[in-house]
Amino acid sequence: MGVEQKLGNMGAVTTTLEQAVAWSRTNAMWPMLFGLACCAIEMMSAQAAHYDMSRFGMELMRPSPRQSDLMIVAGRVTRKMAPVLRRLYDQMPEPKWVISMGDCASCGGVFNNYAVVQGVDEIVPVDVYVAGCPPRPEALIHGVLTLYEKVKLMKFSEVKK
Amino acid sequence: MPDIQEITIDDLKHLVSERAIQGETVLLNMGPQHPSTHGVLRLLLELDGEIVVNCIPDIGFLHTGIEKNMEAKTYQKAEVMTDRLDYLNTVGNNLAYTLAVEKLVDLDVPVRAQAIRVILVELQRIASHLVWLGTSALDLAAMSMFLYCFRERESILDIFELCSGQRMMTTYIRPGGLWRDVPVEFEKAVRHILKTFPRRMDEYEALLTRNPLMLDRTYSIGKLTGEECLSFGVTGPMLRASGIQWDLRKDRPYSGYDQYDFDVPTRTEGDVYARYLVRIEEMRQSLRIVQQALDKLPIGPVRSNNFKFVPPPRSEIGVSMEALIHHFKLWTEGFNAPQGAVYSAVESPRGELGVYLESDGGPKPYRVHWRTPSFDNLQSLPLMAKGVLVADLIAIIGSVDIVLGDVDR
Amino acid sequence: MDKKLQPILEKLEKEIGATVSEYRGDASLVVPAEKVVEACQQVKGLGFELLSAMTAVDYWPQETPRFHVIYQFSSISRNMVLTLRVPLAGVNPSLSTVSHLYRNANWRERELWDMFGIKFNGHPDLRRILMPADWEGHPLRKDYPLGYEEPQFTFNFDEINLRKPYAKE
Amino acid sequence: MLLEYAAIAAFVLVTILIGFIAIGLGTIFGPKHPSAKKEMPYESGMNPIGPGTRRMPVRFYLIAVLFILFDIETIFFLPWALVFRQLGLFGLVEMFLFIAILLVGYFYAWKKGAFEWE
Repeated sequence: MGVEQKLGNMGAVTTTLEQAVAWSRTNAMWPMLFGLACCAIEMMSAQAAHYDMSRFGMELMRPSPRQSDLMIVAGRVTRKMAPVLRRLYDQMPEPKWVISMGDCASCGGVFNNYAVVQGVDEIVPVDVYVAGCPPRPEALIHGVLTLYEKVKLMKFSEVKK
Repeated sequence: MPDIQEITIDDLKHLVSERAIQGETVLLNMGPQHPSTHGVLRLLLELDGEIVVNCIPDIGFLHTGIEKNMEAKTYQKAEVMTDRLDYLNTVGNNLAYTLAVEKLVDLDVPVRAQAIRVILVELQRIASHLVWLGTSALDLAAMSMFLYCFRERESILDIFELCSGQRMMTTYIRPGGLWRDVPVEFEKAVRHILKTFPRRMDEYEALLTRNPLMLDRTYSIGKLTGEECLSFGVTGPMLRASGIQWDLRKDRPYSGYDQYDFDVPTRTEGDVYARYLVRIEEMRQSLRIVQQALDKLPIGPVRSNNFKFVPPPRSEIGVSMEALIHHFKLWTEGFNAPQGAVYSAVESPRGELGVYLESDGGPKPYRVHWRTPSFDNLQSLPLMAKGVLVADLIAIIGSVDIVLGDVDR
Repeated sequence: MDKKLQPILEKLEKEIGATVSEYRGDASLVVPAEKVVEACQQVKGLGFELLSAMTAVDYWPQETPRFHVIYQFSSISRNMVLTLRVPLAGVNPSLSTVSHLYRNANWRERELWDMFGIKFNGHPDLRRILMPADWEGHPLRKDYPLGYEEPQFTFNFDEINLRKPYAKE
Repeated sequence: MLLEYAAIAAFVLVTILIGFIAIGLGTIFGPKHPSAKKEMPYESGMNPIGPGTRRMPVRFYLIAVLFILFDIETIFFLPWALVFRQLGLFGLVEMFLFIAILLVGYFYAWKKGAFEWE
């Protein structure tokens, strides 16, 4: 972050600031509206009234990468879609995270052939992998909560320069 | 990882009009990541202000090579691939594939299994129409419809989970019948839906059908005549909304559909509003079919006892030697289908879903081609999109009801 | 085979010299490659308004008719179904287009060009439709490898981890 | 006399301050890793075709002007609504006169087809 490039490690001051920043991030992390295949339908059910991902701060699914902090890769990534996905990841503002939802995004899943990229971590750095084909909405929400744990532990000093 | 190809105007010269080349009209990508393309569809729009002069669809962003992958799997294992094709109609895909395999190996299916198949496929049709209603109403800014429709869909997915343990990718329909019989609570759960769903449908109709906002956005927009539909190979609700009554459940019945009486809703205007009315009426007809199928649900086995193709039940394996041999052979090597080619089609919520299955006598399908309805329905989009406002184009895409897994296979 | 199809098959057999065969209750005609457009015109005239499906099969080791292009027609007015099979040679297979008769043949022919490498002369816009534009090879041919990649399990995690191209930030 | 305006001045000051604080914190503390790809215009994941700055059709400008016209009309309702009670009948008639004048402009624009897109 900008502040730690300036402040560095100032003990109590930065730790409370870290907690404040982590609190603000985990309570309003907007995912990018970006569904590829079957997992997108389960992501829609997770966003809808019954499972309601908005309880965890994911109120809105922002269509454009400019206003989203989290990219949920929901579905199989094909060879033709891979450069587009990388372009969208590059166009997201800086504190950004990636959840690879479902087996097809995590490791190619059922499709081990010429058309599918075997795991989206060959294209974008992934923070949390959610298993399942498609993962139940609760599994996706569990993945989101694990991501929140990871965000909470982020220290200023070790941020990517 | 290759970068995105630079597309310049001159290699689209044969597609776009003269004005685009001089730079008068704008070439805009309604690209793979767009909230209202219902998946990773890319439309290259040639815009003159808000008017769409030309619309060039570019598909293939979800091409998973399912047909090639199915050639490397045995007949039973290949069925797992079929769920991922049209992921809103997974039980319907299983049925299409299973009917093709049964036609190829000439396998009989017990009556109870056929009735349960009809119930599940009709419930899946309602669930698929609900996702269509929810998302296309969301595109027309009716936010609450999305939440209502997905609330109903949960009750239907619970039934699939009841039978097969999986909400969407059930693989519950197997060649020769079903994976196993339905649990005891199945009838009560389906009765609950039959009781509550019609009232919910009236809520949706009250919200949308005579809503002036909806009428302004959908009435006489994206018109298609019957002949244009047929020349584009459009089937399903879009064809029936243009006045041609062609429903495979009625005209070429399969899996016992001729026992149930239901009528096929058709309209003549052929615009977005007519497709909306046809799909809403289809949901009610599906309820009628489920009602009749559930009332006359026959008692009996759910799997054919031709153990050359159907794995024998666990109880018999310990007892008889042949059952053990069949069990072992089927699960290791699969059954050898006779040489030949078969085409069998079912009525999916989007149209005629056909499977061309060819076998060379081995345990693996030699060639599986999926005739998917969205592939042809999407071809009529450029015709409907000419001279239309961009906002209307979004309503038209919603009414075509495409699923990109269906289009790209 | 249903009775209504009988006169149609005789008519096509005489005029186009197609050979009729029947399997599991469905009739299919084998038509020589140069007579495709004429056969499709005849079939369309006989009431088959809908070209349901159009696909191809690759009998790879067999070189002479290596490809079979299959047209699947269905007639809505008279409720009939008919299959047309066209054998094609293996080296640069080509066929004349029927997209002027059935407009949904446009994308289907583009798919056959993309997946099998069968050229369609007279097609308005023969580009790849499913694969990326700069893709070499035609995936659905039998001699095209499936492209299997070894999945990462616990026992071979480390070796694959070394050569797996992880994305840099 | 000046004191009455102090309230409005404070109101304007606070709103501007909030605006600057929100944006300012973002720019100061936010991490900045600009890259060529991030600067490119976002066109749903693809490369934009043709030059960025294109000739905009004049109809957009027409719609913008009409919007501003009627938007400001609604802004004038706000202060009127506050003192609506004290003004009594005079205020009511005055406001309806104001609306009537603008309605004339509205029907003129409608007649001339400014709302149709062609």
